[in-house]
Amino acid sequence: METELRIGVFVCHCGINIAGVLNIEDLCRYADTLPNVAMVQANVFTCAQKGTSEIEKVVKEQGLNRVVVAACTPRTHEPIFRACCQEAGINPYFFEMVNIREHCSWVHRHNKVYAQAKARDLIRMAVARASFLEPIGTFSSRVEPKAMVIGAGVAGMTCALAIADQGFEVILLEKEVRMGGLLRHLHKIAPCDVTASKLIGEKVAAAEKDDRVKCFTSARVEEVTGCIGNYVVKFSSGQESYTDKVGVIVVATGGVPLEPVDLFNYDGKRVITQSQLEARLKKGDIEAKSVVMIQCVGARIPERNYCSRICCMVAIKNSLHMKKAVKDAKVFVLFRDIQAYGVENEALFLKAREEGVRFIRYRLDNPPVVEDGRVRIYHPGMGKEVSLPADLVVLSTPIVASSDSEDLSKVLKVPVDENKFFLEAHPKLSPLDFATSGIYLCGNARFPATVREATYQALGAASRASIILSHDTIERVGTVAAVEAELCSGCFVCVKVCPYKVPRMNENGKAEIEPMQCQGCGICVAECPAEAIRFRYASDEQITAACNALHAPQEIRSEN
Amino acid sequence: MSSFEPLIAVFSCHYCSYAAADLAGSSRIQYPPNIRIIKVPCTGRVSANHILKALERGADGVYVAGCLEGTCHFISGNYKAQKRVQYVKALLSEINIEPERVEMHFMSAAQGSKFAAVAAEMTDVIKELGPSPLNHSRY
Amino acid sequence: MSLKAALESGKFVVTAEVAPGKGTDVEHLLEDAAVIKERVDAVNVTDLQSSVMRLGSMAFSHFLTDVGIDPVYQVTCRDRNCLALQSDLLSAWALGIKNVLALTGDHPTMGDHPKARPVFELDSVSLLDVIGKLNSGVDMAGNELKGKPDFLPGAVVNPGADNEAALDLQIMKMETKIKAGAKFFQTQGVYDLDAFEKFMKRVEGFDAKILGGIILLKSVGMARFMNKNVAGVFVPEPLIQEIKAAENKAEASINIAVRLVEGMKDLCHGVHIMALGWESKIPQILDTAGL
Amino acid sequence: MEEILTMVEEFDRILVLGCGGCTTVCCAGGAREVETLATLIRMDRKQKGKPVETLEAVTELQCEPESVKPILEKLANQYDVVLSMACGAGVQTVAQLFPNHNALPALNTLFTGRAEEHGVWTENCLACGDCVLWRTGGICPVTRCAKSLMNGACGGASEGKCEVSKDRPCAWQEIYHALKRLDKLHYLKQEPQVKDWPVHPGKVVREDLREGEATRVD
Amino acid sequence: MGKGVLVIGGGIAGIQTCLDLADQGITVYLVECLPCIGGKMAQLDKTFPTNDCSICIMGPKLFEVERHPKTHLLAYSEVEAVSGQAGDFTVKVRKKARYVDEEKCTACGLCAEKCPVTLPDEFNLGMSTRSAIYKHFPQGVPSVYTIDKSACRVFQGKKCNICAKVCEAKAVDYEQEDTVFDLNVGAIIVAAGFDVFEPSDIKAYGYGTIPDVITSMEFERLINASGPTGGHLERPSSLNTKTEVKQLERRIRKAKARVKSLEKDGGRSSEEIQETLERMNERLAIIRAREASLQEVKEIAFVQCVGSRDFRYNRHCCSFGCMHSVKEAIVAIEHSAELQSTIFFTDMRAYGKGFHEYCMRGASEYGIRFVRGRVAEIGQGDEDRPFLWCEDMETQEVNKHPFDLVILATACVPSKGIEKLAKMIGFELDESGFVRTDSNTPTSTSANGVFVCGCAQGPMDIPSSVSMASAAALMAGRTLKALG
Repeated sequence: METELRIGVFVCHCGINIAGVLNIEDLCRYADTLPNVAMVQANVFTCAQKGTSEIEKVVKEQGLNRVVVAACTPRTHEPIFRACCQEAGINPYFFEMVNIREHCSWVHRHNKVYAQAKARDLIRMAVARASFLEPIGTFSSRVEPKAMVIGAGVAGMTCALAIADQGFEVILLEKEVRMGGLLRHLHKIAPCDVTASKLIGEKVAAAEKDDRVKCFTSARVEEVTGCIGNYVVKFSSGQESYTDKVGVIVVATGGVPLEPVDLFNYDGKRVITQSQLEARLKKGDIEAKSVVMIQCVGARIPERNYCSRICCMVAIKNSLHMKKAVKDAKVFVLFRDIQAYGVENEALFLKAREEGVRFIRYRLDNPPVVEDGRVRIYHPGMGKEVSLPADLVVLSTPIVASSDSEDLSKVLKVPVDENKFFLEAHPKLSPLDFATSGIYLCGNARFPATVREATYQALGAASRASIILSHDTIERVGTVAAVEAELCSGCFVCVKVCPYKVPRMNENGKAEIEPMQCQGCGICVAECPAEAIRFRYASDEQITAACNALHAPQEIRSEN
Repeated sequence: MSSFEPLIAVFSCHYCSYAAADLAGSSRIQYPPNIRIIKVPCTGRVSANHILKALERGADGVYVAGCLEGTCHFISGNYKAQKRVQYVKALLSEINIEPERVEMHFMSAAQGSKFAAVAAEMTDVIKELGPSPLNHSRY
Repeated sequence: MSLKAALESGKFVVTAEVAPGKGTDVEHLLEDAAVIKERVDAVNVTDLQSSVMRLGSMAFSHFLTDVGIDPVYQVTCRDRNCLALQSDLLSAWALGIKNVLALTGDHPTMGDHPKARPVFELDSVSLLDVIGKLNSGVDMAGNELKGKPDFLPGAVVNPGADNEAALDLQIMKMETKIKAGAKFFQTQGVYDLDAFEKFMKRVEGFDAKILGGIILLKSVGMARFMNKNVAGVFVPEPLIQEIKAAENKAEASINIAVRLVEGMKDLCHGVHIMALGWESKIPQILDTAGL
Repeated sequence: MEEILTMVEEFDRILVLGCGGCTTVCCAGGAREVETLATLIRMDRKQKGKPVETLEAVTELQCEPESVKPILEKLANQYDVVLSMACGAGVQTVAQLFPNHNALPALNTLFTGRAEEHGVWTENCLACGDCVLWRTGGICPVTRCAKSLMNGACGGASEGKCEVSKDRPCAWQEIYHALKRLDKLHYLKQEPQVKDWPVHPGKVVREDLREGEATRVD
Repeated sequence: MGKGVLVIGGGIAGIQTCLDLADQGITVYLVECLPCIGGKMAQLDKTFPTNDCSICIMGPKLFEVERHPKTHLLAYSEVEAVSGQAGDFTVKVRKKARYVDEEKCTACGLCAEKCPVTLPDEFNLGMSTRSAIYKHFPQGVPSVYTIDKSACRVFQGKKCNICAKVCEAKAVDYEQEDTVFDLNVGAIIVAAGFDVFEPSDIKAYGYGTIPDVITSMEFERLINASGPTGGHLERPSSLNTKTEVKQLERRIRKAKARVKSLEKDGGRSSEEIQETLERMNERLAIIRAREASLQEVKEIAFVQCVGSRDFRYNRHCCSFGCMHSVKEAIVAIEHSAELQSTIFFTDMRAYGKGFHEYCMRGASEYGIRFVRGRVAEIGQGDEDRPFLWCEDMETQEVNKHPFDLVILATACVPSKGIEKLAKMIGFELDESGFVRTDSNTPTSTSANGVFVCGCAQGPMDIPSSVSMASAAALMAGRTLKALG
């Protein structure tokens, strides 16, 4: 028989965040009546050092073996309290959190009576669940000190070189025949007028020279299995197929400028895109005396509802180059909002205006009309429509996700957003990580970025990747599913339902789940017809206990 | 029956709907106090039995709140949950319990207002249906 | 002239078909049959067509013999095990029925008793084999009969199979059926003469007479219904449009049938007209087609 | 479900007995389903104001007396009726071992099949005792042809699907393709086949496996 | 790797760079001049475009910095001198005396409760008060109290010692002194952040004279649940009135008590006090009436480009002002559905991932009005409502709009200390005063071994700061490997 359950319940005032609505004293009194509860305490700020050290102290003094904290959201505070349990000498998973702030006091402010009842219920459910908590340990596995970077544009190459520079081997894959990405076709890079081909040429040379970087062109990722520290990657380059092991993967697959088919009379000759303009500028093959640039072509519209971030600056940069290339050239930029954010960009925008580039604003509901040799536009300053001469019309189109991003997202099992750009773990605080640990992203694959931004994102992703590579082993917490062989009937259901294809049948006809690969979703657990899969983190017993405690029992029944 | 305040169990996934509930909280969006969240790592963890047990143990309604379609942190857990909800609905009609008492909802972590709206909607639906036939004694 | 004699004579044979109804009323059916009595060589009697429970094929076949029509007694394997089948065949012979069309039969799920237990102990091929055995004076188990029948066994084939595999299967099965004793074949409804011609080329030299099947298209709705619900029948869209466009639907329908009959004259040994209640139109069709 | 509820109507203590064998594999009758059924029964009865006690257990193989006996003996006197979530064989094992208890079937045993994909099973064998798979490209016409035809396709298939259901491929067309792949199409140009429908033996005895003295063969 | 890295600045950039380095196994010293780390992000209520609660998502990172075995958190400290070169810098750090023992303090807050001194609370931008012994903000890390020497009675030679008396942990130590020590590091990362432009420089906007004209940062605190109003959106003028009522009531109570005691002691009343009392009562009546007629905030104006994209102040764009205002407009409406937000902008710079969509949602779901136009002047109108003059650039019309609250989206300017740091360490600044880098090596300063990330390099949003912070960590780690 296990030792007697001794649950400690800690109720947080959270200043007035909770205490302003809920009667904390009542909650404490109530919690005290629940089965297995050994002691109850209230704190003003449980998460503050005082609160946590108090928990540690009380757990030790009172010999508690389960801790329930009724406070705010576990999404931010659970780690703190788990650590606190560990400090106090009990398993960090002998901890359960009740959210009586976000889910109660803050959302039922005007309904104190019911809020109080709800808080009681929530605490009762948590205490019930706490009785079934199980200890969870950690385990570790070796890290393959090698990275795979997918995409050899400026972001991918910068990232690969940076990882190699840390002393790790890098597999660099490029789907095109040549490395270099979008920059190969560009002219100069703002604001310092760096020649794009020179910049990218140096990187290509460096990558090819570096023994630690193995470059593969015409490459495709075929299959990725395994998990952080130990990904097994199958890829092809031309006709050859390869299989290798890497510890981390960086997605730097870039994007492509939208081809403005059927927009503004685009014909690739007199009506061209900014990239086509750059190609002409690069060749010195340009004579147009009067150029009209149209911004937001195919962007910031209902079907493609995002701003592509960099096109305004591309247009401004190119308008300056036009001014340089053709004497007395007239350049008009028709825009909706100029995205010259920050210091450098705004300065360049000012410079363009000083040099006589004319900026005319248009509204989405009244767009410019491209006619033969002219562009008609409503001029808000003049309050009437004007017709601008246009030897050349240049359309600024957004960067869109590369066509294969969805396929790759499936191979890597990482998400893309509604615009098919790869979706980071958290838009604010984990911009370069995927939710799947061990996979990172940078550059246009994430969202359109300038060379500067792509570069620091690439270095940042290299940093994130190096964190894993710099350790011989990684530790993981055992919040994973495990098969109880004696109950397994070998039905293959888990094998089939796992979205990550982790479970396998072993030679005894029993399912097996590799804990390092298990992502801990619990899908197989819920599906196993024999209920043979244990999931200590959210076991059937725990969930059922919470269900059972939805209602206050007529009489408090002691479990033991 | 106007005083009937239903008890509704919500299975919320850690990544989206629980976060949405948190957001509803931090945005102070007020909603009826009838729901009780049971957190799971993914709605794919919720089995038909969990839903049934919640009903058996006194919930007047149950809903599973998973990530938006196509954005499940675990790829397909929300769809699995949706299927199980369908299955439970079918089982319930066999024992003459309104299948509308059980529902599947999808929402993102950023949809605090949707979380609140769904909570309100479910509360209305269950109020309309009245207490669960299993709970007559309570009211 | 009996069907057997007609077939042997080498003339272009015409058969028609009647379906007994649900219930015991047989009078009006006999009236229908009487209309065509002089124009056809035999009349098939369907055996619970489309798995819908009806009056039996044997009884009605017997009535036809009474009015001087040579019946083709259709027998399916759906509802009877081998004991019942053999017994029924003997009974039929005793009642004066001389032609048997051996069919597997539609599945009960397609009819009005979808939960009826299907038997299918024998299939069309093994049924033909059994008929051969009975004709030779023994039953399936090898027991000798006292008095034996001398049936003219026939079978069906679907030349309109919609893919190569299905058609191959049909032709191979047709060969097996001939091996099992089938002397004549009535085909499923044909609408595409080109396809039918190709089919006939493939079965050239088969030792059996082939009667092309013609189902009268009574309406656009019926054509669409058959395309959707009747196994093995496909009405091409131009024919449907033809009827749709016509002012007199019945006339259009007859015209189509006439064209089919005329087309078949040079391709096969006869036609089998499934009028589905429009028996009265058969003489007109035959007249127009010059038969 | 209604049927089950009627079956157990008059009982107040029900043992829902699952089977860890084949039924679990088919996602019926495993621990999970046992729990579901027990819960549903409780809910139904609670609703009707006639609460019921349920016990849940799973035998390893319910058709195997050795597996059933200890479990039922242990639970003896705690239940009035056994609701067996096993195949017919399992139900009958229980009924035979404990003739004084009611043993009720909770499942309708449909067929012996194999898993096509998760959640989809196909009937593949009727245990007909006269296997023809050798000449049908490994595709069983007995179970997979709606009419169990032995001599090739009927004329009812359209677009390769059975006349009975559009979800069901025409078995004979599949056989055709299989034989074509194997270059054995000539198997189809066969003599007419009459299927031998054997009398179900009811019992199969293999003396070599049987316990006890060997019968002397002189 | 013997030597560590010095990170200057404990905002989100500094925190991220610190954690990346520490996770790579490198020793990091994080120096923050304020009593707690968190920086500007900690002051924000929400973050765009997900409306995540700022401190909620940041909180765990604060703790991680404190708990990580490889980090040395030096809050309430300043860098005084730097010498040496890449791979071998000697940094002199002054750890300011808190007069509270960090080890002993349990942050129970009793000292602050009993402290008799009140002064404006910097974290809430002066909209609430704190005591002389205080914690920078409730969730602050390290979670300890600090005595503000300039305000504490003890340090002014007055009688007090209350905090020391009430502290059960015996953590208060008036004798504590600054400690100055040297750190030997291989690389330095400057993450000194930015300052908010002081809008009182723009006289036409009336900031500082019109109470209901505030900065966007002030608005963050005003709607924050742990802010001065507990998250209830109130106009500062209303707040002032309410505070005044409370103060007057307190004074009247005191005066009455004094009158009573005089009557009791001497059997006479002081006419002088009676007179004052009457005056106070009259005043109370007036402001009580005003308090009774106070209106909830119904209409808010957001004024963009305050001090940015403006030749008189800063030419550069603040990068996040547009989104910041859209977010505040949305959050405001989420607080009160009847509220109308209007944004007066130059260009709507919604160029980040999900930003444009966010603006569209703001317009369609929250009914935010977007008016393209630069605000010329803000004045105090009737009924104590500020008004603003603006030319709508779409219609060319000049209009006067009254509002309940006007929020200035203030420019992002270089932090005050950056110039001093630049001189001390030897890196260059650009024309705008941010740290100069080039786009090929966006985190490298002109000084070898010195890197930069976040808004010290130029205005940028949080994801950019975080990305750049990781990049700077990599570069610093690389320097250590090569030279350290």
